[in-house]
Amino acid sequence: MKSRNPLYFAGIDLGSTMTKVVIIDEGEVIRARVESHTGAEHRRLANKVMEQALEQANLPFAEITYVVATGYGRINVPFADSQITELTCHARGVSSLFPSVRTALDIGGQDAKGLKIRDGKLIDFVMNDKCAAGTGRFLEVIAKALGLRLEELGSISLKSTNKVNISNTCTIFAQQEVVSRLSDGVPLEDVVAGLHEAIASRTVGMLKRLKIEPDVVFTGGVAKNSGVVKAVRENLGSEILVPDDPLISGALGAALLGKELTLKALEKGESVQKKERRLTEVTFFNQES
Amino acid sequence: MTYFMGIDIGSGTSKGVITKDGELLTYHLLPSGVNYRAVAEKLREELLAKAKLSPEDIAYTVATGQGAANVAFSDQQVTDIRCCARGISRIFPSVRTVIDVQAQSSQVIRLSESGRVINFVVSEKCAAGSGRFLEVIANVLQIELKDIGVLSLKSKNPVAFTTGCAVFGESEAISRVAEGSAKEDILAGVHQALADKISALIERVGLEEGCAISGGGGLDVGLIKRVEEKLGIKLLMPHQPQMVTAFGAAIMAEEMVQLAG
Amino acid sequence: MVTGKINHTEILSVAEAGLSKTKQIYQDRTRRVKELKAEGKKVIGYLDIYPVLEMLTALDLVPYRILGDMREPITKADTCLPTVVCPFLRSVMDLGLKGKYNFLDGVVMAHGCEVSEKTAHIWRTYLNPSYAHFIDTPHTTHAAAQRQHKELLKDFKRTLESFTGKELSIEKLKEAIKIHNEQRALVRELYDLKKPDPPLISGVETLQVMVALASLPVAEGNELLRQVISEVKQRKDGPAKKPARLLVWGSIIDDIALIDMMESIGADVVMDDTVLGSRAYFSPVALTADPLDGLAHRYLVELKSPRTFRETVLSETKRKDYMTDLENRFGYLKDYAREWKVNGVILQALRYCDIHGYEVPGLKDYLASIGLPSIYLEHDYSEAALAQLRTRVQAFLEVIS
Amino acid sequence: MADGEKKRAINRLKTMYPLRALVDGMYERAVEASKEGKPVAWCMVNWWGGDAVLRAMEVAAIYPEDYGAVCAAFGTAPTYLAQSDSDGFPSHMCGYARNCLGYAARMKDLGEIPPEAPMGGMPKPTLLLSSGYFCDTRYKWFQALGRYLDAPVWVLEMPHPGVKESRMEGVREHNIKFLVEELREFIAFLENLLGKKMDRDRLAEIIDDTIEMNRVWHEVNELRKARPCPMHSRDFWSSMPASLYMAADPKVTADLYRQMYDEAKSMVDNHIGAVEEEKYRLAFAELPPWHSLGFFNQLAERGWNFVIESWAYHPPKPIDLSKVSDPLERVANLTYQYFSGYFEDAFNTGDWWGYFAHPYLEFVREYQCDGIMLHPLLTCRTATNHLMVVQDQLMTKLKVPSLIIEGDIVDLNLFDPADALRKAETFEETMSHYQKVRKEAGLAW
Ligand SMILES: Nc1ncnc2c1ncn2[C@@H]1O[C@H](COP(=O)(O)OP(=O)(O)O)[C@@H](O)[C@H]1O
Ligand SMILES: Nc1ncnc2c1ncn2[C@@H]1O[C@H](COP(=O)(O)OP(=O)(O)O)[C@@H](O)[C@H]1O
Ligand code: SF4
Ligand code: SF4
Ligand code: SF4
Repeated sequence: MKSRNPLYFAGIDLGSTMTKVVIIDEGEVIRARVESHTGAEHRRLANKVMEQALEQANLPFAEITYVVATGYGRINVPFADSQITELTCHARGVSSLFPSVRTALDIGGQDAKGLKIRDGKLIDFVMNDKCAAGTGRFLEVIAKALGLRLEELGSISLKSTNKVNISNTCTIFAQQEVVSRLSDGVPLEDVVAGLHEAIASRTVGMLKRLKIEPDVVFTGGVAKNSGVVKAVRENLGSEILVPDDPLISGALGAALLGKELTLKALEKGESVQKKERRLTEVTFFNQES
Repeated sequence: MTYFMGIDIGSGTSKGVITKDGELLTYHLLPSGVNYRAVAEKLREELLAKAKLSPEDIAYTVATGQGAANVAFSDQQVTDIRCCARGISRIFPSVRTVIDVQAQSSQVIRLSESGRVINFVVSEKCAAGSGRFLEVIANVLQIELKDIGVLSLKSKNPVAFTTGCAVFGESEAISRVAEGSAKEDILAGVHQALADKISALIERVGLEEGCAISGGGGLDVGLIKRVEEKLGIKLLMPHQPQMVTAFGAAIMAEEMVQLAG
Repeated sequence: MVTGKINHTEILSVAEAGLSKTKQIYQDRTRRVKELKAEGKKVIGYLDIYPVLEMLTALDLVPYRILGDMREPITKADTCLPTVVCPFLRSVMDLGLKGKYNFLDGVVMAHGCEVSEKTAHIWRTYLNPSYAHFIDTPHTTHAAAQRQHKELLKDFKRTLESFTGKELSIEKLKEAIKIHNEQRALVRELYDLKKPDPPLISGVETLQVMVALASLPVAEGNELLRQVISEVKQRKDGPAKKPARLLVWGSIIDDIALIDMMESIGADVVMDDTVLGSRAYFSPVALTADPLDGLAHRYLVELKSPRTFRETVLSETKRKDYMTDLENRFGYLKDYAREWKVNGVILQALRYCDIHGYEVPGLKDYLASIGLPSIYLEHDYSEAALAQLRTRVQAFLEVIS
Repeated sequence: MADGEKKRAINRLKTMYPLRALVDGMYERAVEASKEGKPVAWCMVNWWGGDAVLRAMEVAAIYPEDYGAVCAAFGTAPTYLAQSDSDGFPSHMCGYARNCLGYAARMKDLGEIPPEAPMGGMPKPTLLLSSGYFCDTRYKWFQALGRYLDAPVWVLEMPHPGVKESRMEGVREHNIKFLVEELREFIAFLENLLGKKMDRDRLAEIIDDTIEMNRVWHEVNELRKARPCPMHSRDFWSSMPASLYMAADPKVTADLYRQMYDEAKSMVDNHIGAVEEEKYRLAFAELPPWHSLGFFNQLAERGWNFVIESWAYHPPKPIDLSKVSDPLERVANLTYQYFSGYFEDAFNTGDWWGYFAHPYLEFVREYQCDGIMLHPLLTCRTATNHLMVVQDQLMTKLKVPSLIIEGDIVDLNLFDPADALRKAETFEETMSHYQKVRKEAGLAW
């Protein structure tokens, strides 16, 4: 093969809560990983997150061979070469980390998904995206009300010996319930553990709609929360694997899929000549509507 | 002893009234907070102080609302649906349907000439169908609750909410702001979404002439307008919509004494 | 009068292209039947695919299929059908209560599924049409059930005769069967045009044709089909080649939105097995000496719908074999998949549809056994739900590509 | 009461217990039969025809519908539901069906009756007797069981005429003929499957006993028109399975119903009601919340007596079958009567929905109910479909209000007792209001 310029692939996962960018090279070595709150502003400024990643990788945008956008806002990333759903990207990302994976649970900010994976490929899935209960947003809302940081929820709940039962399904009413439980004198760790149980039992219930086969991987931002990890493990009654960096499996998968697409094109002798693309602001809503 | 007390411990706000000879003497409201028992006591103190009465002057007290069980000094508990019907009927004798928009749910009640409940429906326990949705959005937009109605009326181009969830609705509102949508358009969108939910409830019990609105939602002219448009009717508005249920509780107290004596 | 010839071709002037005609009818379904009504014809609404339309046609009644409208919020039906039943039928009932079907001179409904049975009676009571008949279609193909079905068709015939004051002769019925069979053959021909890659006609266009057929007297429908077929054969601007060729199976789809969504994200819907598609048309009626025999047999035995129970013949050991059972029930889908070169199957059912819901695991097993990937989607007959389905469909397309 | 013990809010009939035991013992008897190598059928309620044939052929019948309620009560349902979910059955479908599918899946995995199965479990069936009656689930479910069981399925057909159609000349005749032919085809199928002939005399005897059993059971329910009503729905629910499921020889069952008649009769004679002070008489539609029956005690404390319930669980209106000699035709007529017994009145009042909503009008009128409690179920269309119409008609025609409490047959979480009680309390006011309205309208109660 003629020597050619090195290839780089970027995956951008524009999630409802977090925007994640991963850049890899041909050897699938991660050259950059950036995460940032999606926030209302950043939704538009996804290009900024991309710029940070380029800076980390020390590459100009033009050097990126292929960009795959995924996540909730994938359709609105004008500088991406293609859009792939977060389901496929997560499946790909997770299998690159754990080749033995057959079932994955991904809990993100706005939805929860169950993935069936065979030989690194997505073969079936379930998802819930209608109600905030059972998603990361549930924890965000309540953490905020309690003045806690998301990062500390896990370790707090691990102290619990007697988790409370949260009777309200609705996130907003659960928030109120939690406040009143605390004022009744229920220890914080028991309340937080109750919240983790609530989210775990809901999502595992959904996951069970797929025939669960080991290995089971738990990914997505919520997998960073050790309390939920514990509750998911208990609800499943079996071991689960958690990536070191569960936030980025979608973006990583996107980058890997970008690589596959590129290599396939190269094999067919099609050019990987990048089409004209520019890092522009992302818009989220149809302006005409 | 012709004084009666009605206490309505709601999920957000607690309301109390004292009536004398069937007329409203005084009322008071406090945030419910998390200690219903304490707020009930406080409410009673304030009411009695305002009316310059002592506890013995109150012939009978009826408690209602979701925290009714915590009102230690009440003589009787009655459901908020009945109290609301009784209250509105006393205020507007011609009313046959009342839309009660509370913080945790919305309900539609059909009532008889004498204020008896003849049919009712209660919304699901989902914040997207209750007053809480408005609070959440008002908070995001940093507008005081009392101002959202008037502001919403200014909207010419309500934003259509794509989600049926109050939490996702909140994020949507935030993005809309970032995208440059006007606050009034966002509010009007929320009012529209809520009006749609309310009208679906009304369809289930049937709409009759003479329809009033009560509960905290009755303070919101933006919501009222959207509901009126949706139903194609005019809603009757009590001066103190939020107090209707507590007032009804006091009326119930009065009735119970009459029945017993 | 059943002549098979068109006397009133104003709206179907040959000059106008078949597809744009189709689109017009799709958008304004009632126009043609209202004209016919003005001419003094009687229009009979029917629900589902079990009412035997040949009888209507034979008596010169205009059959008009009652459909829902997923773009119209359901506001009136709550008082008579709860939210845990099929949203399509709720929509149908809602439109009925809103007076949208007041132009009908009568209705015929059948025991398609349980909710449609209830809907038949509720419709009749609340809307009080001057003619209403309910065909209690049996659930099995037992010999007794076939005999019973024929009796039921005789009952139907009697009520029609007394409604029209005319006798339904054997000859007329045979003639009607012929032109309905002609329509079935033409639909086959149309579906054949979906076999090439890319297909000559898209899924969206096909559905529009099917809705148009459900809104026209059968002879006019046949004419429209001929026009569409000849136009489609000649045209150069057909659908593009897409990576996925889908078969869509399941509950009724009477709005193009769902198919449109699929076709807009990289799929061609080349085949379907739904009641407003191939399922309604692919089995012709055998011409029997007593035409009722052919009709009774076709509607009960030949029509392939999961609402009719078919038992698999027992093996030597008098046990049943699961795969044989699946082959019996779903074998025709294998043929579809082969002939239309399908590479993925979308199983879709309206939420709360029991008839289709119970089939899902078995059908998935069957499709897997013949190497076809599939996905199950549940939806609630509303536009709002499409956004959520989009990601699922897209992910499925990624799975199969 | 003399010993200071708190009186139970509902007076339970003593004669109910043996009837319940009859049904409860059904599972163990079937397991026993299965061990002895005798044929076992999983069977849908078919309103007597198919069941009589099974009994005459000495096939042990068990009823997965009933087993769904058993699993809900014993708390094993969630395990089976989760199994069915993971096998891909949509979760909005019938809770009993999903429970059974999950059970069958587990039984297939384990190769034996799952150890946690309550009441001895359901042994592996020789055949599945499904039903075309009422509900689509009841044949789709057994068909879907093919995934886990190699037993053949027979669907017993039942005609479902509309009210108007049923009155056409010749319709009754062809429907009865259909039912009879269906039974004949079923018998032929069974004889082939089991390789033996049916004892026709035995069948005739069973059918006659069944007819008699239904007659007595009907008489028991007639007694409930008395004020106060001697038998609460809870007792009805406990004793009705014995008539719906042919758990025992119908002769035995008929005797037990006779004893129940005597007990209820003596209560009526002594003006003793099922609840202490009968303030409100209610009807109930349709399937009860099996796992929250205690709720009815709370209502009984408030003076609510439930005097009549879902017509589908009731025996047919009496019909003279003395002129029908062929046993199959006798049972066909009984079943057809069960379905269409209310059609005459429905026809005369123009209630075209006939069987599924009209009986409530008759019940509420005859049992003089102040209200009806409707229990829409998330996972059962059949018991929910018509409730809005029932509500509307009862109000329009009889000025009787409905209380709607949502729930499910197996999913405990959907029934919220606190919320239900709040609604019930409010509803008392509504019932009192309509007592007056009915009086003004000149209605009898
Ligand atoms: N450090 C952390 N500790 C605990 N939870 C976290 C942390 N970071 C993110 N999360 C959770 O992850 C969610 C976002 O997950 P993500 O997979 O990025 O979702 P999305 O793609 O929808 O933005 C948040 O809602 C939050 O609950
Ligand atoms: N000043 C106001 N203007 C507009 N809306 C208001 C105002 N105050 C309260 N509300 C609305 O009323 C709701 C509370 O109603 P309320 O009947 O007091 O409920 P609860 O009894 O459950 O506390 C709030 O959620 C809000 O939507
Ligand atoms: S229940 Fe609460 S979290 Fe769920 S959709 Fe409603 S508002 Fe959102
Ligand atoms: S979609 Fe299902 S429930 Fe609805 S009419 Fe069709 S078969 Fe019946
Ligand atoms: S009637 Fe309801 S509970 Fe019974 S089988 Fe049918 S769906 Fe299930």
